[in-house]
Amino acid sequence: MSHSSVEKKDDVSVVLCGEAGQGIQTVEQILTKVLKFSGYNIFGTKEYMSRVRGGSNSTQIRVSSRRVSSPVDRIDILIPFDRKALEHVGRRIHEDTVIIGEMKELFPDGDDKAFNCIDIHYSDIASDVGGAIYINTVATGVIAGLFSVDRRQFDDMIETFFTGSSQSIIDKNKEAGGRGYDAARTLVDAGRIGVDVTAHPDVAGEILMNGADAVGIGAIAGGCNFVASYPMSPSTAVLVFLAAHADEFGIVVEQAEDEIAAMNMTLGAWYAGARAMVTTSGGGFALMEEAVGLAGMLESPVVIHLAQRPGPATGLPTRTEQGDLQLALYSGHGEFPRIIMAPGSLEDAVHLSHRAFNAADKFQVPVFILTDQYLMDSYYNIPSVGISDTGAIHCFIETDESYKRYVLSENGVSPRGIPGFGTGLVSVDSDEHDEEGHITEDLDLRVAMADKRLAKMTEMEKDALPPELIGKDDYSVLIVGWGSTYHVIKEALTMMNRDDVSFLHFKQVYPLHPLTADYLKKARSVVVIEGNATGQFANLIKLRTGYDVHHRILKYNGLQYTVEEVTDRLSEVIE
Amino acid sequence: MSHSSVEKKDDVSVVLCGEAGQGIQTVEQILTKVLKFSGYNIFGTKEYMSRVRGGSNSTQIRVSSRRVSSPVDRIDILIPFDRKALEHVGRRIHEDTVIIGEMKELFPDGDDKAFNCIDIHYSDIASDVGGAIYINTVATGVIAGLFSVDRRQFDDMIETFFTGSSQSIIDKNKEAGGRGYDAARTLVDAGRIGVDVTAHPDVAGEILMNGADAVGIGAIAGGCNFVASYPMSPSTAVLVFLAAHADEFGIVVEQAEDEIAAMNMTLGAWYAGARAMVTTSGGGFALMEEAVGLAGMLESPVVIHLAQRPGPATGLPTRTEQGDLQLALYSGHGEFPRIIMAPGSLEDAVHLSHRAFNAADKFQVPVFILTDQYLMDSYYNIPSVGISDTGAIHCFIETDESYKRYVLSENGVSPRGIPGFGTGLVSVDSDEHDEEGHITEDLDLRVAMADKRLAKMTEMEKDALPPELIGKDDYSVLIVGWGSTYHVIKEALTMMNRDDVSFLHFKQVYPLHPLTADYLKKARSVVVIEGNATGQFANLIKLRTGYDVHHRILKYNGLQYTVEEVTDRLSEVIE
Amino acid sequence: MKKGPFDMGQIDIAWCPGCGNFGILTALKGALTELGVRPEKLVIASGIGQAAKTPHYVRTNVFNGLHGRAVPAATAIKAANPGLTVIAEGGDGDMYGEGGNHFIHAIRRNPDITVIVHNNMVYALTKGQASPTSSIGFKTPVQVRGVTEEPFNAIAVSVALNASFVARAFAGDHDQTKDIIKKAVSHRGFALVEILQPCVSFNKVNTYQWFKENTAYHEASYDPSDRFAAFKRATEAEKMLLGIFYVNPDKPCFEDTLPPYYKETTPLFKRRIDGEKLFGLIDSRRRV
Amino acid sequence: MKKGPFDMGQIDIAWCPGCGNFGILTALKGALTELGVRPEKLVIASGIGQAAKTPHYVRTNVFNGLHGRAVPAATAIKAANPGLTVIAEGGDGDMYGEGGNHFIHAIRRNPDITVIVHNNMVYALTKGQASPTSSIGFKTPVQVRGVTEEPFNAIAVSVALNASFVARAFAGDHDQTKDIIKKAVSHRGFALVEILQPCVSFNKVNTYQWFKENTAYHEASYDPSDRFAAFKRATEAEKMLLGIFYVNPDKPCFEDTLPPYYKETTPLFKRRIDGEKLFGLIDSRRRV
Ligand SMILES: Cc1ncc(C[n+]2csc(CCOP(=O)(O)OP(=O)(O)O)c2C)c(N)n1
Ligand SMILES: Cc1ncc(C[n+]2csc(CCOP(=O)(O)OP(=O)(O)O)c2C)c(N)n1
Ligand code: SF4
Ligand code: SF4
Ligand SMILES: [Mg+2]
Ligand SMILES: [Mg+2]
Repeated sequence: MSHSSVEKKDDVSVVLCGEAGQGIQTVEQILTKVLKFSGYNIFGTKEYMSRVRGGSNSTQIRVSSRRVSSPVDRIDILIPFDRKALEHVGRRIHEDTVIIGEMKELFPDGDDKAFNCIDIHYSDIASDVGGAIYINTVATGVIAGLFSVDRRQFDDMIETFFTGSSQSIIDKNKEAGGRGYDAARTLVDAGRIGVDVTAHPDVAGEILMNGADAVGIGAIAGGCNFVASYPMSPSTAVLVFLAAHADEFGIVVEQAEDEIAAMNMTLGAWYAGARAMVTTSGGGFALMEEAVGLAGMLESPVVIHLAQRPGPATGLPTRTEQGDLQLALYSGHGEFPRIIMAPGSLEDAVHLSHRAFNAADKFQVPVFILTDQYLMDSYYNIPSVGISDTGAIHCFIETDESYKRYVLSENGVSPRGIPGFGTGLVSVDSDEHDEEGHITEDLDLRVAMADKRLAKMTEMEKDALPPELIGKDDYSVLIVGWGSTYHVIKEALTMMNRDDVSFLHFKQVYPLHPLTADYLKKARSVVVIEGNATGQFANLIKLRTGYDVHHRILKYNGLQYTVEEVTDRLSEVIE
Repeated sequence: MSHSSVEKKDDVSVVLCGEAGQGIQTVEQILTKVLKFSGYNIFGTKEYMSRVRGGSNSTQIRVSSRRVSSPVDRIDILIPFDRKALEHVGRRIHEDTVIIGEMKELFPDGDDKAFNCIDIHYSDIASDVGGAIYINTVATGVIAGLFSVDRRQFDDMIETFFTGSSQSIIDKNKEAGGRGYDAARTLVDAGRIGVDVTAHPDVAGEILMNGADAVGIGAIAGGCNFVASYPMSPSTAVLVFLAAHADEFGIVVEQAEDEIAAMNMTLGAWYAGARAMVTTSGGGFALMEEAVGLAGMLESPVVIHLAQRPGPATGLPTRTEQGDLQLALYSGHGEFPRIIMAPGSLEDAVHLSHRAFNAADKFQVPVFILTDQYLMDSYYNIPSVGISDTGAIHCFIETDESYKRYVLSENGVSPRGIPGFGTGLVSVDSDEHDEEGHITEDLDLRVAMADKRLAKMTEMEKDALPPELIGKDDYSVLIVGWGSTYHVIKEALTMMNRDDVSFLHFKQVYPLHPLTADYLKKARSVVVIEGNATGQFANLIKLRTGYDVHHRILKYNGLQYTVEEVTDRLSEVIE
Repeated sequence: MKKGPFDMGQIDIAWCPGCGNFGILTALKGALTELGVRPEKLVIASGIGQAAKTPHYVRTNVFNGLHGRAVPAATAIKAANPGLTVIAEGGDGDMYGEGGNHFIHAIRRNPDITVIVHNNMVYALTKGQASPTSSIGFKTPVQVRGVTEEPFNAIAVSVALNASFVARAFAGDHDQTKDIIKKAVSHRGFALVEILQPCVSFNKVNTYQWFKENTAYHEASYDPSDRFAAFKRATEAEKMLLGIFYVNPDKPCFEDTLPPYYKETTPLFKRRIDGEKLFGLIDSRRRV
Repeated sequence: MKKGPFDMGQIDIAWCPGCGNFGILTALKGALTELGVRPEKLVIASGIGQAAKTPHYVRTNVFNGLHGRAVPAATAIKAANPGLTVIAEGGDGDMYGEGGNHFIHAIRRNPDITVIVHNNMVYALTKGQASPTSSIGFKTPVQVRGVTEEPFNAIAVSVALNASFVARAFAGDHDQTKDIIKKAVSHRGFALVEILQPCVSFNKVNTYQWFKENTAYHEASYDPSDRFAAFKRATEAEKMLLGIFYVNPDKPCFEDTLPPYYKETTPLFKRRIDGEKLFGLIDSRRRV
């Protein structure tokens, strides 16, 4: 093929693919920022292997005239850093995909005929500048040039990004970027390639962040001042975020010796008046389960950020899945209430993380924020995070001498005292206990305490966030989703353009909002879409509402759904 | 009251109650054995506090002409070791209860009018013999005398029991027992008390054991030669049983530093060719969950004896509950199959523990034996354990050089090799892996492997033990129970004597037998009885069969149901 | 006897008559009283076991958590409110078995807490299995042929980890135990007090008598700043030595390394988040 | 190069070019080859981390389990089949952080396994957080102001626990590392080999050069049977010392204490249960 120009598109999917260690992340970070700053709507997401060097990873950046917040299969422009890349994303290359690569590297045998290629001598340029390590900056420049990013802004961005490096490295990166930029401009000017994305001045000032940032910001807004965790992908990003802002916000950030310590620290911290959380994943969370039961018994608030990845066991450590819903739902031995939130968007992630702290404190229960690798690692621009004041609600009281931690109460919640605040004493106990928090073997009291703990469910249900209905009220087909599939299903719905199909998205998956059953019953057909192999949310719906959904669309290969995939698979089950 | 004789009963409920450390357990152990050996059917169960001394504990021994295997509320004869006992079992004392106690100890103010009492000066006799520590043996003698146990046999029993103590201690115990025995005979001869229990010569030679013994025997029959655990009530009894027989059967019995080590050892042991189990409870099991996920990923067989006790957290460590069904069902992160058995009787406990090893090896999945404190600690006589040969089925193969651990197969099971057996190499991996057991990031292979693991469910369902129907086939009311409530519901059913009511008992709770739904649909009304606060098995039924049961009878005060309680509560829900 | 500030009044104590725990309880309450610690400003965190029941018998704030997990809880309590005096208490199984990983890492972390380990060389609450400190040959229903592993030497390990305060006491000696606890609580940093404690029900080997015969105090001239001497005494001495083995006052305290306390000492519960800063942070994401 | 018995052929190794792990892999395969260990009779168990990937690159039996849990798995593998040579391998985070409790208790238990710890003083696979052995001041995205805790001194702790074989090696020195591994594998009992390993991607402080400058071997005359000298060298030496610190051949091996092996050595997989004995046991419950 030789028609190497690109249809003038206003929503361009750029994919960069190469080995770990080749600097794709740098490209992503610089480009998403500078493109957004140029007024383009952007969306960036990545998939990568569990290794530091080698292998084959890819990043998708969508650059668009309208808001975009979900991955597509389609590749409009591919920048392959090595030959393996062509294989790695091979299935997604179609005849309109323009490959902007180094031909001698990609096709040493000249077998480029099947592709629509533009040759750029990345490595020659890079070695001219100072060596192979500049290849990624050259590529960054190519994309920047292609989208006519302001040259000065681009330079500044590189300068900012490499702050801390020597001036010579900064200069070389600027040069490399500039050379790539110029190469792209030449191509554009020659009409060999062109894009038609409209910049909006407002977008330039929008917020750009990923899910990890959003959870971290929400947590801080919720008053989080203590986080204890043990590193585990993909949850570590939140720990890193909070560590970066610990000085500013006065946060205790402790990397514990293991997850068990982390969770028990978190409970100790709440007891003593902190607002504490853990951030963890799969097997790390499994180790915390005994302490989740402890939270249940102590009636301790606690916020658990559980970033899902495919299991069982180590599974695919850097991939995504929605496979830990049941794990969260039934974690901990014994019976006690809990709340599970599952953000669908960055705004949700901020809002729900914030809300998690208040709900935990209000109901004195574990509150989960269930995210996943996809959400953690995806960036896009949003106009605002949607919280206008911090509103961290502190529910503890100042005690007096008559204070009893577990006073039996109608709604199950007893006022929570803090040791050292007031003249009372605060005793909490992992054994079954009396109102004062001391061990009891009074079996009637046991029943009263068990009932008290479970009684909270009533108000927790009333307080549940309702699902969000996207589309018309008088649907005949209802698509149900939860958590991170929000935007991709929403975009697919728009693409499908059918007014008998609506989408019901759950940001709170437990307890379910009381109206859930009503929504389901109105539909002729209900399709649950989720990212696991057994349909865990469909199961939960069946259990709580008795409603057996008609179709389950499931995916569990470690990647998020794409828009095309949702449309395709939906078209298989709805006429 | 002063009519201190007892109706001549052929099913006598004797209750002993006193502090921990007063030797009630000795009484129980001697009496159950000697009474059984005299040809009486016996059933013994205990409830006790989590302390070594003090408090108030009780043991019930039913002595009966017919088989008895469940607790009753009724107390026919009460032996209180202190005044607290009267309060502790107070609710269960009725006008026909004969209290054989020491009046000056029980009623120092002479307020014994409300009770039907026989005064025996236990402490005087004991101090005569050698001190207060012989009180319990005196009481043992009283009961033995009351039931006309052969005097010689009784003496021998004491001798055997105290083997290892000094001769003087043995002699004093004999004397104490004898004095109690004589006192009882005097009462009987005077017509002040009498029982009418028929002895059966066959019963004398029957097997007497408790649930812990039964699980241990079943495990040995299943070829168990490795157990790693960490002490935790009520599961420790199985560890102790296996330790006692370790030399004889060549079993590795390892008390690990924590539950995490125990479970990981168990997986290592299976890998290297052992047949291994853990025995644990509540919070201890919660700590093992990450490794349950590992078993899921490695496709390692493993047997998990989970003896339930009330949670959350430490809860009531020495009490009973059926609260960990969901915990077992959803334990471990990620999605993979498992089997959960729940013995209802001693025979079940033997049979299912045996079966667990074979099923684990056959399907290469975790197999749970879900018992509880009640079952662990209850004794009764049974004619046989119901296994006629050991039939430990070993499913591993000798490998050759082409061996691959995870060969993809239709039914999900790949031949399991053992390192050092054959010329092949055996690689198992907690990451998603290829057929050889090496880390992979091939996402299609991931799906194939996930499907392979889940495919086992099909044959596991076929292989599921059917529920047992007790009563007629054409029931209109169906009572559903699982695990340790088997005998108590069965006896209640007999008492109720209604031929429209049948009882369906599940010994395997997951996967459910395919006929489950059919059984349920035939009933006009279904009542699930279980020992937890939320109806976990009723939930499971709803989830798996879509069937919403009509009534849930729940109990969660830490005690097993009694026959009367089941009848009463059933009569509230069935007309 | 006059009721002290930490006395509970009439309560049912679940320990066996004669248990060494009573001596520890008395010494602990005595030490706290003499130090002038106020019950509302003290937290005792514990795990599960006979020893771990101790805080229920002290009139103060109690965090009775999970078996083996008192130390992380105590560490966090201190970190959330450094104004509290924090003690973590438990048995040898609790602290060295289930909790072994927290034990070694807490020593490294060096929070200003006192860790009191009731070492009865047995798992008592679960009715007599071997613990990490049981002697070789100790027979139990699980260790039917007797323990074969070398007992966990907590003193030697603490010294190897350069702990900031390491001591051993004997429950049978009220005065010196009280004194050692006082020094440990007053010490700034992680302070280990292992207290040898006879269990009259499940340990018929290491009895009061046995401990009396097999322990001895460091001589008055002993210098606890000498790490090698401490190690030598922990590993080589014929008898189990009692008293303070090692003090290393130079280690930074965990709380001092925490961002909230760089500039102020207010406990976390008194703090409210600064909205302006938060919106500043959010707005930073609008810029390049 | 001739293909050795433990070489895998063409495989994609997921380590960074220049990583110290390559040196360890070569030394390990060399040691095993020279010892004449047969691949089918060897098991390498590991956890999760960069180091823990090692067994995938050795042609042998592999048990790649959970982060931190290689040691209990390895212990059980050896106990189930004492005829196997068993190695547990992992990183500093794996073995001393998540796996810390197993580490200390395995030393007490003394199974005949070799534990190889790749100590790169960082959590590499999770992209560069501090590990228990990171130096004070080491900065990472989580430890933004630098590590404040004293590094975990595995050698000193092992000596304090009276481990049966304790050594340290350096990945940059192939010959001596190979030699130390050979001695460790040949040693009967728990053998620790901590190997200092440069991580070129996440540890820019403890580089090859740094290790070269900051390590030194014990002099030839050093006597590794002296526990106290070993402790002194583990804690006091100016440089991190390399070589065998301590050997204590007198401890009983775990496997030797296990009932199945009192009379015979057959591995468990070859055994079948004795029905007669079982029915005897059941019948014993018929008698008094
Ligand atoms: C996770 C967990 N595992 C096991 C137990 C059971 N358990 C309770 S106390 C105890 C050991 C007690 O020994 P120790 O800590 O020495 O205290 P002691 O009773 O001797 O004072 C154990 C194993 C538990 N409660 N939780
Ligand atoms: C239970 C659990 N917690 C956390 C993780 C995430 N994790 C994987 S490797 C690793 C640390 C690796 O550090 P180290 O053991 O030193 O090995 P290295 O990569 O440095 O060789 C962590 C925390 C995990 N896989 N499992
Ligand atoms: S069992 Fe032992 S430790 Fe527990 S209370 Fe009794 S004597 Fe004390
Ligand atoms: S990240 Fe470090 S330890 Fe991991 S492979 Fe690269 S250099 Fe080696
Ligand atoms: Mg103890
Ligand atoms: Mg490391």
